[in-house]
Amino acid sequence: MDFNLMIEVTPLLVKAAWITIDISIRSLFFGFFIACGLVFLQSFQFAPIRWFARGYISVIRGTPYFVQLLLVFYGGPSIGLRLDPITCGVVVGAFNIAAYMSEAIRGSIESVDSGQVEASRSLGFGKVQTLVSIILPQSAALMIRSIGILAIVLIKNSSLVSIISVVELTYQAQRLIGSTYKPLEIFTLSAFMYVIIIYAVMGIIELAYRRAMRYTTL
Amino acid sequence: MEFDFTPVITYFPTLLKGVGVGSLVAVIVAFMSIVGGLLVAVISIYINKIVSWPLRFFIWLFMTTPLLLQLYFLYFGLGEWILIPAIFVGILGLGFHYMAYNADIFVATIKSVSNGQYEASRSLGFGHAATIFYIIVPQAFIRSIPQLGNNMILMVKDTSVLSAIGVAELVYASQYAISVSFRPFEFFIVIAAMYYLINIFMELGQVWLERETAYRR
Amino acid sequence: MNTERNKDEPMIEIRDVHKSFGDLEVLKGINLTVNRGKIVSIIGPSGSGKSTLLRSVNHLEVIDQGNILLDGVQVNRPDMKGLQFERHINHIRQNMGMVFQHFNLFPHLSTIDNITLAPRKLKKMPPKIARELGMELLNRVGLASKADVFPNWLSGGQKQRVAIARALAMEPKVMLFDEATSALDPELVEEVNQVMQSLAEEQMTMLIVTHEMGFARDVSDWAMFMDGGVVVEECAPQKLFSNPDQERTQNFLRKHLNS
Amino acid sequence: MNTERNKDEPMIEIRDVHKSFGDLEVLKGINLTVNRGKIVSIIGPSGSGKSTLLRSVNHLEVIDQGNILLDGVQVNRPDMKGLQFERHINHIRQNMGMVFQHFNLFPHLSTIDNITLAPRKLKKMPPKIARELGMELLNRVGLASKADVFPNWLSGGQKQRVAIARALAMEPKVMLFDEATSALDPELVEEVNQVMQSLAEEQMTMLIVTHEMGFARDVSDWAMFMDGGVVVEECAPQKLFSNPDQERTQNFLRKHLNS
Amino acid sequence: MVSTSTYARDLDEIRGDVLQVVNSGAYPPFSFVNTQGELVGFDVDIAEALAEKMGVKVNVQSSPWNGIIAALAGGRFDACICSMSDTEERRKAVAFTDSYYSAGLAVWVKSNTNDVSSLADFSGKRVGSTLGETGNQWAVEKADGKWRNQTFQGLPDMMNALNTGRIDIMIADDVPVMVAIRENKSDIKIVDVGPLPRFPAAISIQKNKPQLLAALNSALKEIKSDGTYQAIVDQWIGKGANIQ
Ligand SMILES: Nc1ncnc2c1ncn2[C@@H]1O[C@H](COP(=O)(O)OP(=O)(O)OP(=O)(O)O)[C@@H](O)[C@H]1O
Ligand SMILES: Nc1ncnc2c1ncn2[C@@H]1O[C@H](COP(=O)(O)OP(=O)(O)OP(=O)(O)O)[C@@H](O)[C@H]1O
Ligand SMILES: [Mg+2]
Ligand SMILES: [Mg+2]
Repeated sequence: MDFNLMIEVTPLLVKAAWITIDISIRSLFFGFFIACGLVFLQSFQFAPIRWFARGYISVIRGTPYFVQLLLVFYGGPSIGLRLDPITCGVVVGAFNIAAYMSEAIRGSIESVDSGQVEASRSLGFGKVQTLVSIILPQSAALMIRSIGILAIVLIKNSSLVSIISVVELTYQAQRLIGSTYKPLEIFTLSAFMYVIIIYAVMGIIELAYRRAMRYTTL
Repeated sequence: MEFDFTPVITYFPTLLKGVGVGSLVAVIVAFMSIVGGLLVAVISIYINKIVSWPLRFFIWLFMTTPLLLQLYFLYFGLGEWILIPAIFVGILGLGFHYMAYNADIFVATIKSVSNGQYEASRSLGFGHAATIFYIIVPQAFIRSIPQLGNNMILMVKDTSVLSAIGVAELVYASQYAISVSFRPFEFFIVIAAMYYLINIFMELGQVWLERETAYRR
Repeated sequence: MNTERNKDEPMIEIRDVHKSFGDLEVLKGINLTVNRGKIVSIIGPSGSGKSTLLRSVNHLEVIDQGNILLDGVQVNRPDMKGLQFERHINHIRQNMGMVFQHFNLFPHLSTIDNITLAPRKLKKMPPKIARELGMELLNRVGLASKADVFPNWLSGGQKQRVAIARALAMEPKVMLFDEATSALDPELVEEVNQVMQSLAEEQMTMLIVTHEMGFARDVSDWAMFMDGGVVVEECAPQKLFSNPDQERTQNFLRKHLNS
Repeated sequence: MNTERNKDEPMIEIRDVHKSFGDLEVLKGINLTVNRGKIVSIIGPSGSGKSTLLRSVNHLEVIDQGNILLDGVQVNRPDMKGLQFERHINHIRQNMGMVFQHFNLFPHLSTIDNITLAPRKLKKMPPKIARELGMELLNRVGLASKADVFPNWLSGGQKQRVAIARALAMEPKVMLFDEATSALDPELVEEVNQVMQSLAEEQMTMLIVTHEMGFARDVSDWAMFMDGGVVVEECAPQKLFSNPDQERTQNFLRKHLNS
Repeated sequence: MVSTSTYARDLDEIRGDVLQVVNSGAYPPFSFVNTQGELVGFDVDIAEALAEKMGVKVNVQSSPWNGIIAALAGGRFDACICSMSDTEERRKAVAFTDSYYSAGLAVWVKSNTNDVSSLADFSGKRVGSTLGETGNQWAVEKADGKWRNQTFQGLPDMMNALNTGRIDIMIADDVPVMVAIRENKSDIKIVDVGPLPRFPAAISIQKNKPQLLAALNSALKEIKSDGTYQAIVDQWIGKGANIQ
């Protein structure tokens, strides 16, 4: 192992890692709200709105992320949507992960016993209040787990944003390997950074999960 | 930009072969990651923490690092000692990767099965293991279907990462064709359509499973 | 006098209600009127549709045909849609307490929170006052000591009593009990009986599904026997439990009539 | 004669059993012996520890002190560990059917599968024969038409009957009923009573927790009244329900004694 | 379908702005990042020299190979100065300038390998090439079932595979490999298996940008004639090397 090289390139990789974190956090943040919107749309009685949400989820989950990136980045300008690469990464990332997240949220909500909903509704609670006071506390554990996985997926998938020339962690590592011919050193270093980022995320998930499990007395 | 789909037609058989390879990998990985994920979840919940610790560390490793790096380490890193063919490296890497994700889901859903179910089964004389197998796991599985669907749909598209180690799946096939023809968007659109087709089948499967299990909750 | 007149006002009206699950017709045209401040018992064999009828009154099952009225207001409103119906049904349900056959307590909330959640959120009752109300109700059902315990730690009878207290906390006009006393011992049944009588005096209307014939006879002003989704017989409980008209009723109550 | 002798063999022995949940001592030294082929009822107020006692017999609650014996074999074995205890307790439990207060049917299995799962997997009964057995049991509880329906579609009484059939399917030596008839109407209670009598004639031993005093009186050979975790009184049901010794029992049964 | 050419411009528009140039950034000595994180190399210097002659400002960026083709087709960049081989097929999709150097394929094996001296010796061997490059196309077309092709995402991967024995033969452009061997003292040697195709490396731009094409071509002529070009060659490829 060439430790001098590793020390030399660390600042470069840290900078790239920051871009990875930045894109991921922003995508996750916006993606969560879009996902909630999608879940909400699916509860509409007016069928075409439901179909729209289902169709969106189907198409977004069905097509590769990098194709979505390329189409928005290169197709966007022709409809007046000229995004810089990082913004494009955030936007596409958010709209992409939202489709998966809405399914995760829906699944968690459906895992709650229907008797609980009935009991709440029979007290006169509306749908929203039932969701907030009864369903969410009981489905939080599963929801946190499944959204947590998606957060991790999002961080890992942010490497695909390099295709629109964003220099994030993976692409920076590949470029440095291209010039130094030291794959082991550089991959180890970048793997280490991913471990730190994702481990931190896993820690947050675990804390949130433990909190949520307090409610799930079986 | 004008579109010219003639190169796509020329390379269509190669693309189809790519779909075939990708689907084969996906099917094996789906099986491996679901069964393995269940095993891991069950072991880490029910078995002594010390026994399951190495396993959890292994899962943790696959959870925290990108698939691409895992494949590189398995393919080139292990290359110093053993040469595993690329496609097996791909199946192993993807399999363990999604095993970790699925295990995480199963942990949550297994814990959400009420204790009364466990007791009812034990009181019939079923052992701990048999109870988990016949009673807990099926109920947990039913609750996991939407999240599993998510994971498996992600997984199908992640088969494209295998192109990095030279497995000739769909994206690999198209990369070659693109570098010859310089018609990227035409190919990307066709790739997207092909993945979407696969996805439709998977979604239909999920909808069917959800409907079949709706009254078993 | 005024109260007397009030007592004859219909509070719950069930008119020709039909309900099927797939091919299985569970309710085949049920009619029943419950007047304000009255206690009406529904008895009948297992699977005869009692729970389904009660759930229909609360609109937890959407009926296929017929009408249900609460205090003159139609509960099922196929003409209403979306938010409008949502507001309508929430309002209706706030006036209707329900105790479920399987209790359906909220496992993530302590006993007192199970009871006070609705008043706090729906009536904006301050937490302190809500807690006082909750403790009062818990006292009434003899569970003051279990206020901060979670439902999973409760015995069957304790759960049932919490479910009753939860439904009462909203001070509804109408209470629907599905097996209100199935998990209760004779002493508690007696107590619940007294609670019901005092509620009836306060003009609360009650519709009760029960398997305990003695309880049905003692507590109620009117009794209905249903079987196979139809009303076989309805009359004053004294008559139903001593001298029913229909042979089916006689058979069902044979054991009870003999004792 | 041989049978007579057998009848005096103790089948379940509960000796000085103690059990606490945290600070709450729920069982404070319970003693009870149930002989082979006998039906013993446990009655008592809500929260007195009846379910806990029954669950302790099945080792679903681990007792803190005392011993429980099934057919001379000790159930709780603090000396055994891991797999050894696992084998031991599975064997014990196969000889002990239990009907839970909340039924705990398996929601992912149809009615018939709920019943036949244990015989198929534990006794390696061929599916066909298991199904025949299951249908026979379902017939016995009047639910043959619901064989392929899932538990969520059953009414309360139907669930309870399936739970009984499920416990019977393993042909245990002993049955533990926690509120065996709480969701059943008088006709079905009568039927269950008959089923129990016929089982007792086949030498099955039964321990029943119930709130229905009439049922307890009619069905059982022996009755025990417990309150606050202790046995207040135990004797023949005729005596307990007509002329109990203890004042506590008299109070509890007042209503019943008066009628 | 949308037209995406709105972004790439012809020369008159670039004049008032910046010439956007792209390369792969992982192809030393032509384009790579040094350990300070700067994008440097032969292609970068050529781009800067050309811009100077054309009198425009320039911005050189990098993008992964599969992104480059999309970027060019999608018009996010004005020119790709990325050691791209000029082939007949590609000309259908993009326009190429005159060649700015000539890349030749070469065959490489481990130093202790002695049984490869002609194309016939390839039979039954595992042959590596870089996915999407001309070497890969050549190997795929020539193989015809006689040998097994294996592909890699980049030269480092492929050299690693040759070193660890995953492949027996490697086909790649000669200059980058020679530089890599020199820098890393790898245990690899070149073998002569007869004439292999050479491809002119050219700058690719979008079609229908005649002014830009003409300007690039004349700037290219200028730097070749005034010695700027040879200075860049001397710096990156080797003193006095001739790669035309
Ligand atoms: N969701 C459902 N889907 C299909 N069938 C159902 C459903 N719910 C109830 N049923 C059936 O409808 C019939 C009536 O059920 P209901 O719960 O109203 O009976 P019940 O009179 O309350 O009986 P019990 O006294 O046993 O509680 C039963 O045969 C039951 O199997
Ligand atoms: N897991 C537990 N944790 C703490 N307390 C418990 C737990 N289970 C039961 N208890 C308490 O133990 C006492 C006895 O409960 P048990 O279920 O044995 O009563 P029971 O006699 O069966 O009453 P019921 O007739 O109402 O079913 C109750 O006060 C109950 O709150
Ligand atoms: Mg019912
Ligand atoms: Mg109990």
